[in-house]
Formats: sequence, structure tokens, C-alpha cells
Amino acid sequence: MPELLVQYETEIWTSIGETFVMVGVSILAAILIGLPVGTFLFLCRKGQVLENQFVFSILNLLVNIIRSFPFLLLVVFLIPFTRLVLGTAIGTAAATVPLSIIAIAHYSRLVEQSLLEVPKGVIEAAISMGASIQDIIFKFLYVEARSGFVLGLTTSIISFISYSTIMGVVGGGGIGDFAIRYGYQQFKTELMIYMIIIMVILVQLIQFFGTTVSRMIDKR
Amino acid sequence: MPELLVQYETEIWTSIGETFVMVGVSILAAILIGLPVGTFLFLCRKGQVLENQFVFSILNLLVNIIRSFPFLLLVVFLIPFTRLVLGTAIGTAAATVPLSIIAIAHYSRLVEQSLLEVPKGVIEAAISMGASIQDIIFKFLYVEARSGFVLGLTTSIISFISYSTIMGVVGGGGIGDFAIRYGYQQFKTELMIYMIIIMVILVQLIQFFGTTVSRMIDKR
Amino acid sequence: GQEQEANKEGNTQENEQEVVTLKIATLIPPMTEILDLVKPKLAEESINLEIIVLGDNVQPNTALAAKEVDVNFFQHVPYMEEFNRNNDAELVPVVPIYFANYGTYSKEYNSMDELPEEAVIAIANDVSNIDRSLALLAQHDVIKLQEKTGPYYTKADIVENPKNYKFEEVDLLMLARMYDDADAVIMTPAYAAPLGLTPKSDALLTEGDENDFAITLVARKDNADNESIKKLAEAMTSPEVREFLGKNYNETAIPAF
Amino acid sequence: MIKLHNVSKSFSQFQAIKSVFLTIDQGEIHGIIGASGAGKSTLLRHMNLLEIPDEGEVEVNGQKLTSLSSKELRQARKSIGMIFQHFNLVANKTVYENVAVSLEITNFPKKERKNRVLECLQFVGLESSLEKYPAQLSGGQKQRVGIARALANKPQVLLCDEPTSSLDPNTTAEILGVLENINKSLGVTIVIVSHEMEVIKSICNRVTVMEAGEIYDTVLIEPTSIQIIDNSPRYYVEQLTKGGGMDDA
Amino acid sequence: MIKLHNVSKSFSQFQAIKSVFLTIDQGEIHGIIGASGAGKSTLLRHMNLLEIPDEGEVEVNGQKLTSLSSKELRQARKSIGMIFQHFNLVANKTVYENVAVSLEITNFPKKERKNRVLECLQFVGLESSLEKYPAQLSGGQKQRVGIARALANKPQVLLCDEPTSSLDPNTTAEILGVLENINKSLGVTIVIVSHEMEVIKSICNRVTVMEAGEIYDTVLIEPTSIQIIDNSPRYYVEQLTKGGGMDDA
Ligand SMILES: Nc1ncnc2c1ncn2[C@@H]1O[C@H](COP(=O)(O)OP(=O)(O)OP(=O)(O)O)[C@@H](O)[C@H]1O
Ligand SMILES: Nc1ncnc2c1ncn2[C@@H]1O[C@H](COP(=O)(O)OP(=O)(O)OP(=O)(O)O)[C@@H](O)[C@H]1O
Ligand SMILES: [Mg+2]
Ligand SMILES: [Mg+2]
Repeated sequence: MPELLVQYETEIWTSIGETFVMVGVSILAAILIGLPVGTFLFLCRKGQVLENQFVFSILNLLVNIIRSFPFLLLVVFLIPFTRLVLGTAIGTAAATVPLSIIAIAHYSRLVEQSLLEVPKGVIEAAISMGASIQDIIFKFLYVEARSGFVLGLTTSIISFISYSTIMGVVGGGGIGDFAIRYGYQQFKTELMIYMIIIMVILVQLIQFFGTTVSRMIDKR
Repeated sequence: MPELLVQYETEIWTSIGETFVMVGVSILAAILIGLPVGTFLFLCRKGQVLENQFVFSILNLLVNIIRSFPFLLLVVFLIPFTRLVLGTAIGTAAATVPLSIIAIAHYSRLVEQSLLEVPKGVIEAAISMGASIQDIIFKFLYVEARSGFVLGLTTSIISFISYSTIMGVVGGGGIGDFAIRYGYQQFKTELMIYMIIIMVILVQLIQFFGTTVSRMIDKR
Repeated sequence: GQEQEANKEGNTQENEQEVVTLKIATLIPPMTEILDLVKPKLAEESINLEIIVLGDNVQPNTALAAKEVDVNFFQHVPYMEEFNRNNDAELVPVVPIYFANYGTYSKEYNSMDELPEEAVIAIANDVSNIDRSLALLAQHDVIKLQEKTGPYYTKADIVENPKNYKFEEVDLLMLARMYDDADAVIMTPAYAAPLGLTPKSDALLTEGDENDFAITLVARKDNADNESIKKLAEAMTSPEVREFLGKNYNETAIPAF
Repeated sequence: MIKLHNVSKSFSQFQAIKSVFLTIDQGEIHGIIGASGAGKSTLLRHMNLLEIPDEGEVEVNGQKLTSLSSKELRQARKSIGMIFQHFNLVANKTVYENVAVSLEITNFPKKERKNRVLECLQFVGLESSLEKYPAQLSGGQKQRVGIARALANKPQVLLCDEPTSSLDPNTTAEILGVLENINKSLGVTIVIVSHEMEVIKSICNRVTVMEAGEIYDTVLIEPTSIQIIDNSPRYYVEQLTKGGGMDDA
Repeated sequence: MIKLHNVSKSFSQFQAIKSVFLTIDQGEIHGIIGASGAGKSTLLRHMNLLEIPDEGEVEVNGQKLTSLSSKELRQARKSIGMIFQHFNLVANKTVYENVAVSLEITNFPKKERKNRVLECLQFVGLESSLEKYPAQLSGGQKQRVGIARALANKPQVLLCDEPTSSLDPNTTAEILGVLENINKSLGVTIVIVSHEMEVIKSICNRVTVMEAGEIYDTVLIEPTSIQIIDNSPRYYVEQLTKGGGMDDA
């Protein structure tokens, strides 16, 4: 192992840990909230089973507002909220709040788009059986869209990692921030390159894993 | 119009112009290069017409490398390249280079994903007619995936706008940077809020336009 | 802005004397304001000052070293030297303009003594500012630092921290926002000003002007002697600038000329 | 009982169903026949309100579907099975799961589900393909999964849109046997859209002939009953040669 | 001429085609018949190499498809038309465009394209639906678009996978007439997979009966010729009542 990495070993492990925490929480948020939001964006559309112009517009606007904020400003805007929720607005834990909110907005769009690819006939089959909305969602839509969900999540996770690099602003840390602070601002180019290599490996693994899983569960 | 906006009118218009330049060039790059890259990512996959593990791995790795860079560092890394291409590495024009590269990587993934949703039977029909790769792409794949392309581009453009806000680093300017510089750094909160409202309106328009077009061209 | 535009146009078209364009990279007020102030004066001397506002504190030096700009104005000399060391660059100071009077601020406490045990102190997260923040505290005997091992003090250099203060490193841009969150914040007046805080009346500790940290106009070795840069330096150290700083940035940006 | 009262339906400009009145009795096997594009599928899809009429009323089993709340409609649909012309299988579910899902939705007693699924797949001769996915099935096999799915939860009304279009005569006869059987033993009302005259003739009691969105006529017939034929390739050879062809070319 | 020489094909474990030898002569109308899942579609799909055999060789029009370069194969496929069991239309193209695309691909003379498309759509009775999209078509209409598309560029070999499965008897007869006509006048070799005995009987010269991936027998027959029947709903009523039913229920 290069000497430089040995020297900074503790910090590197810490920052990898921070990235995992930030991205992990974002993934959870994307799945637990982004998935339902995306589902409702789809279901409330014109012509769909829950058609509801009002709910659709509200959700659509909310997602758009979050997505239109310059990320840095969103982080700042959310400080009071973060403080309310976590008691502090700095540190890795605090960084997960804005990241999660971005994650939700980001993933819900990809979920919506995947659901739009589900053949209409399948939804009709579900309706004709008298399926409840819940059944339509879980037993039909999610089953047919699942490989799209996985690919979308893969893309999103990689974006989350990229977003997390900005979280140095509120002391979130993480590999990217480490690369920026030590590598870029202190001109330790070699260290920066190692960090980037770590990130590339991480991203490559995530992409590989995502692609494989999505192919495995795609029986179409 | 609020006085504050009148006061900063010139600057605001300039920054809107800068955002349009940066995002516009990114969109062009996404379409002119991201679309082909995404198409090859799809076509070179296992089981597809151009199956080619080697090309697939290379493209996949390249896209992943770009996407794994912390955005700020990508911008910095690309400075020599930008300088080579444009003769300068600062300013709005220079900012378009890293933005475009990100745009390509970002959009190509969404293109790949949309193409994966094209029913296999349609591709088989094309093959059975003796269609060339070019015909398969333009007369079948793109026709069937077009609404997905538009939705993906919509999502991407909104991401580009968000990415462009970081381009202040190399003097790229733009609305987001304006909001950060005047609104945030100088605590002109009101001005910042106006800028964000402008961005929300812009994003909302893009989303509306994208959704409408994608629905219009979706005949499935 | 429009008047200046017209001025510039007029210069290029009508003056026989050749107009020199001088590109200067900078970051935030009051730096930008000082430049805006001198710009019309330089125009009279056929110097077109092109102000490039960047958003990051490495790029102005990178751009200067790469000859994309002719001068920059955002840093103190130690920071510039550190850049030179790491990048084989030959940046040189032209003239110091003002001291950004570094200070410690607290929303809740009125003096450093009131700060409780284990209080959280927010500091900037880049090395040169960590160094500067720690040095400020050491200057006032709040902590004790060991002999410098590298170019900068780091948290590892703290040998005595009697009240066990916790240092939270955040981005420069976030420092002011931490005023509500942390027990104390160490920052430059540029970041404190928008909160309505001045070193003179609000800071618990200040750096004063007995230090190396004056914000300096910086050029390259190869162009530092340029006539137009000299004129720029002259304009930036003029009585008008002094007056401007005194009026708008009293005790916040102390003229260093 | 199914009652369409003055039902009309247009797609943008095109009027697909023109003021149709039709009553189908409880326990009947009712055929719908007509040229391609006549409106058969569209009419059938009105009987579980997959298509909402522009005008008119639809009544099934004494309930006016057109005036039910969405919850009641959902309940009503649980007793109306449907076989789709294009199958509409869930591509990511196995054959078994495709059938099982309709039992999950209708709260079929949990313990009996597995048996019921297997039973229905036996009806259609797919007991050996439980774990296959639709993409791995032949056309006829897909269609049979669709049939098994519609039968599974013992509906009171069964709407069939060309249920045997992809099936060979043997399998067709078997499927028709199953339909006739559930009609006789459980009194299920069956509506069959088909263009195969033999299918219609062999099991329908009454047949509606459609033309260009209208009912041309409704005819009462005596079903000829299904001829369960020899289920082997020999049958084909016999059929082919009996017309005067020469064997073993 | 189409020649399958010792062709075998497995899907993971399942062997769908078992060492098949089959020769279909130039200008022949050849039927393939057999139970659902027997391997008819899979066999047909070998004839343009949509399915690549695990073993064995495929020869069409004197060219060994199995040993062509991909460019040559593409060229060869241009003269092999295919009608798919599930149509495989381009959902975002209109009826007109779906047919026109096959002419664009084969570089059919530009000036004649429009006429050719209209002609083919006339063959299948869809001249009035040019601007509709597949989602707006009935099942039979979709199938007819698939047929028109396969005919358009005047292939020398036509592979038909249940081309009339969704069509009423009248339309079926018309389509068969078209097929017979191009066979007679242009010498096109036609292979028809079908489970409808009448279809096979009425136009095929030779019929292969398949069973479980194998050829059970190949039978030479004398086509009975197509009965073009009265194209009106009256026909249905007559057919239905002639068997002893009662008119006007
Ligand atoms: N991709 C696949 N994976 C696994 N099994 C397959 C696949 N494709 C076809 N099969 C199996 O191969 C057998 C033959 O299929 P094929 O589609 O050729 O039948 P067929 O004779 O055309 O039947 P039908 O008349 O029902 O269309 C079937 O048992 C089917 O389940
Ligand atoms: N969504 C739609 N938009 C426009 N026209 C439609 C739509 N759905 C159906 N049609 C038209 O309505 C008519 C009736 O269609 P339907 O599917 O009911 O025919 P069908 O009698 O079932 O024919 P087939 O035997 O071919 O399946 C057709 O002419 C079809 O083109
Ligand atoms: Mg139909
Ligand atoms: Mg088949």
C-alpha cells in the first residue's frame, strides 16, 4: 500500500465511513419516501387509476422545487429544519438531512418514469380482477417495473455519492470531501488521485451490482 | 417588480443568460454524444445486436469514472483539457466543458435504461426485415424509446441546471451562482429567494414542457 | 455598471493611447468593491480592469499561474507561499491592501471567559484558515500550540486545551451560519459583516494588524513590474480606498498601506 | 345476468359502439361474433367497465356498474373474470404466480390457494410449466395461463375475448370442455367473443352478431356440444389425408 | 428452397427442437401444424435465423444462413418476410409507417413506396386506418398490419406464424387469397404455422406435423382452395342457424 495511504489510513477509513452513512441514509430515504412519492406521481397522472390533478400538481411542484434549488443553497435552507430534527446542523448526521431530501426528489422521478413503461394491459388485467390500489401497486406495477427501479436506484446512488461530496459545507465529511480538502486545497495531488480511485472502484462496484441484479430480476 | 430586482436587473439577466449558455451547451452535448454513448451501452450489452463485451466495458467504465468524480474535482481536473480546447479555463464558456462531460455521462445512462424498455419483439421484427444497425437504431429503437428519451432529458436538464450552480468555481456564473454569491454569501436573503423563485419557475416550465411532449409522442 | 461600460467603449474607440486590459481574479466583498471603486480611475489611464469573480480559493491562483489572469486579489502572503511551494509557481506579492481582522464571535457569551467547558467552536475547514484560527486562540492564550511541524498548525498541534473546546470544521461559506449553532465562531470580518457583527464591537478576540495576514494584491514574478500593474497597485492604495474602507469597513478591513 | 342499456362509446372521432342494447341471462353461454374491428372486444370490455361508456348503463348480477362507487366496483369485478385477447400476463411473474395473484386479490382462503392454482393449471394442461415465465412460453401456452388466471377465483361471470385463438383444435376442445363444465356445474355466465364458428357453435346458447359497432342480430342456437378429439399428432395426419391428400410425402 | 439440416435448439434445460430435417421446395406453400408448445414457432424462427440453432444448418434460397457473415445474413433476410404470432408492431408508428418501414429498409424504389404501402394495406382491408396507431386497433387489425408489412417488399420467402389467428373467417379467406395469389404469380415460397385445420387444408401443398420438438410426419396434400365467403354479418347468422338453431331470439 502506498505510504501516503498508510499515513492517512485512519482519516481515509473515517471518511469512507462517513460516505457510507450519508449515502446509506439517502438510499433509505429514496426507497422509503422517494418510491411512494414516485408511485403517486404516476398514479395521480391523467388517465391513471388514482387520477387526481390536484395531488399530482402538488407533488410535481414539490419535487421540482427541491430539484431546482442550487444544492448548496438547499443545504443552507434546510439548516433550521435539520436543527429541529437532529438538534444540530453540522456533522455527518446533519448532512444526511439535505442529502435525503434530494435523494427523495431525484429517485421519485426515476420511479415515475419506470412506472410509465409498464404495459397498460397489465394494469388493465389488475383492474379487471378487482385489485385494490395497494394490490395494483405491489402485485403488478412494482413487479413489472422492478428492474427499472433497480437501474434507477443504481443511477441515483451514484448521484448521491456525487452529491455527498458537497457536504463538506456542513462538516459532513466523506471521501469526496476528503479528496477536496486534503488533495485539492492542500495540493496533495497524489492523495487526491487515490481518493478518486477509491470512488471509481466504489461506483464501478455499485454499477456492476445494480446491472446484475436488474438483469437477474428482469424476466421480460 | 420588486425594487431589488430592478436594482440588479442587468446582473440578473446576465446570469440567466449564463445559465442558458451552460445548460444549452450541456443539452447539446447530452444529445449529440450522450445519446450515441447510451445507445452503444445498450447495443453492446450481452444478448443485443452489437454484443461486444469489450466496448461495453470500456464505455461503462468511462461513464462510471466521470460519474464517480466529485463534481468540483472533475471541474478542476478538466482545466488543462478545457484550456486546450478553448484557450481558457475560466468563464462561462470554459464552464461548459466539464458540464458537458457530466451531461454526457449522466444522460447516456438514462438513454441506456430507456432502450432496455423497448419490447424485444420490436427489435426482432427489425432484425427479421434485414435492418442494418443504423435502421434498427433510428427506425425502431429510437421510435419506441422516444418518450423515455424526452423524460430522461427533462430529468437531466434539471440536473444540469443544478450542476451549473457549482460552476462559480471557475467563474461560470449563472443564476445559481448569483444566488449563492449575492444572496447567500452577502446575506441578501430576499434577493436569493427571488433567484430561487426564478429557478423554480424555469424548472417547472422545463418539467411541464418535457412531460407534455413525452405524452404527446407516446402512442403506446 | 452601465456608465463604466460606456467608458470602456469610449476608450477603445477614441483614445489613441493603446488600451491595456488587465484581468484580475477575486472572490467576495470587500475585495470586489475595492476593485469596482478603482476601475473607473484606471479606465482614465487606459487600463481596462476586467474583474473575474471566482467561487473557490484555489482557482484564482491556478488561473494566475496559468497566465489566464494577470493578478489576483483574495489572499494573504502565507497562503500564496503555500501555493508556490506546492505548485512550483512564482507568485509574488505586489502590495498588501487590508487586514481582514480575524475574530472570535459568540451569540450567547460576551467574553471568552464565559465560554463553558467543552464549548463548540466552529472554524473554517481549509488548512490555512485552521492554522490562522488556532493561531488566534494561541495568541490570546486560550490554547497552547507546539512548534510548527509543517507549514500549518493543525488540530494535532494543540498541546494544551484547558477548557476542552471542541473544534468543528466547516466550509468557509458556512461559518456565518454556524453563529446560531456553535458556542463560538472564528471567522473573517467579511463573513461576520452580513450578520451585523464587527470585530470592533462584537468580537471576543481579534487578530489586530500585527500579523502576516493582510489581503494582498498578487502577481507573477514575470509581470509584477508591469506598468499597468503598478498603476493598479497605486490606485488600490489611494486615499479613496482608504476612505472607502474606513467608512464602510471600519475595524473590519483595516488598511494595510 | 348482464344488461347493456343503450351503451355508446367513441374513441376520439370514431364511434366504436353505437347505442347497444343487450341482455345476457344468468347461466347462459353467450357468443359474440363479427368481422375484425366490428367492436366485439370493446363491447366485452364494457361488461366489467374496463371501458366506460360515453352513454348508457351497464348492469351485471343486478348491480348497476355504471353507478357504483369505485370500492363497490372493485368488489363487483372480483366476481367477473376476464380472458384478454392479448393475454396481459405479468411478465415478471411465473405461470404459477400469474394465476395465484388473482386468488390473493380476491382473498381466496389461503390454505386452498395452492391447490386451486394447480387445479386450474391442470385444466389448461400447464401443470408442468409452473416455474416458467411468460417470455418462455409459446403463444398458446400464454393464452392458457390467461384462461387459468380468469378461472381461478371461481367468478360468477366470465368474459372471454377470443380465448382459443392461439390454440390447436385439441386444446381448444379441452378448454371449451372446461368452460362448459363450470357453466353447467356452477351456473357461471359466460360471454365468448370469437371468430371461430366451431367454437361458437359448439357451446353457445345464444349468439350476438356485431357489425360496425352495432348489433346486427342475436340468434338462439342449440350447442352442438364439444367433440373431444384424439389428442395426438395422428389426428392431424388423419384430418389432412382424409380430404384426399397423399400420405407420407 | 428452405432446408433444415439436423437442427436442434434448447432453452436452458428444455429441448424445444430435436434434430429436425426438413426441406421445403421453391414455390411451395408449406404448413406446419401441431399442438400448442410443440415447437412450431421456434422451428419457423430458425428459417430466418431469429433463433440460432445449437446444432445443424439452415439453408434458404441456396444460401447457408448459418455460415453467412452478419452483413450477408442481413441481405438474405431482406428477401425473407415474417409475420409474427404476436405482431411485433412498432407502437409509435402509424399503420402506414409500420408498413412503410420495411420498404425503407430494403431500399424499395422511393417513388413507388407510397403506392406499394397503400396496395398492401388494401390487400388486408386497412386502407381506411392509415393514420391509426397500433394501440387504436382491434386485435385482428393489428394482425393485418403485420401481414401487410411482411408482404410489402415482395419477399421470395414468407414465414407466417399463425397469420390468421385473430381474424374472422371472411378476412381469413381474403388473406389466404392474397397469399395464394403471390405464391402463384410470383412463386413466393410460403411457410404457414397454423392450428386452424381449414387454413392449412385450403392452401398448403405439404404439411409438417410436429410433436414435442420433432417432426411426426410430413404429409402431401391437395389444397381444397379457398372459399371466399359472403362478407356480411348475414353469413354468420346463416351459418349459426343452418345447424338447426332458431332464428331471432
Ligand atoms: N425462451 C424460451 N425459454 C424457455 N422455453 C421456451 C422459450 N421459447 C419457447 N420455449 C418452449 O419451447 C416450446 C416450443 O415453443 P413454441 O413457441 O415453438 O411453440 P408453438 O408450437 O409455436 O406453440 P403455440 O402453438 O402455442 O404457439 C414450448 O414448450 C415453450 O415453452
Ligand atoms: N383506443 C382506441 N382508439 C381509437 N380507435 C379504437 C380504439 N380501440 C378500438 N378502436 C377501434 O374500434 C373498433 C372496434 O375495436 P374492437 O377491438 O372492439 O374490435 P373487435 O371487434 O374486437 O375486432 P377483432 O376481432 O379484430 O379483435 C376498431 O375499428 C378499432 O380500430
Ligand atoms: Mg378484439
Ligand atoms: Mg407459436
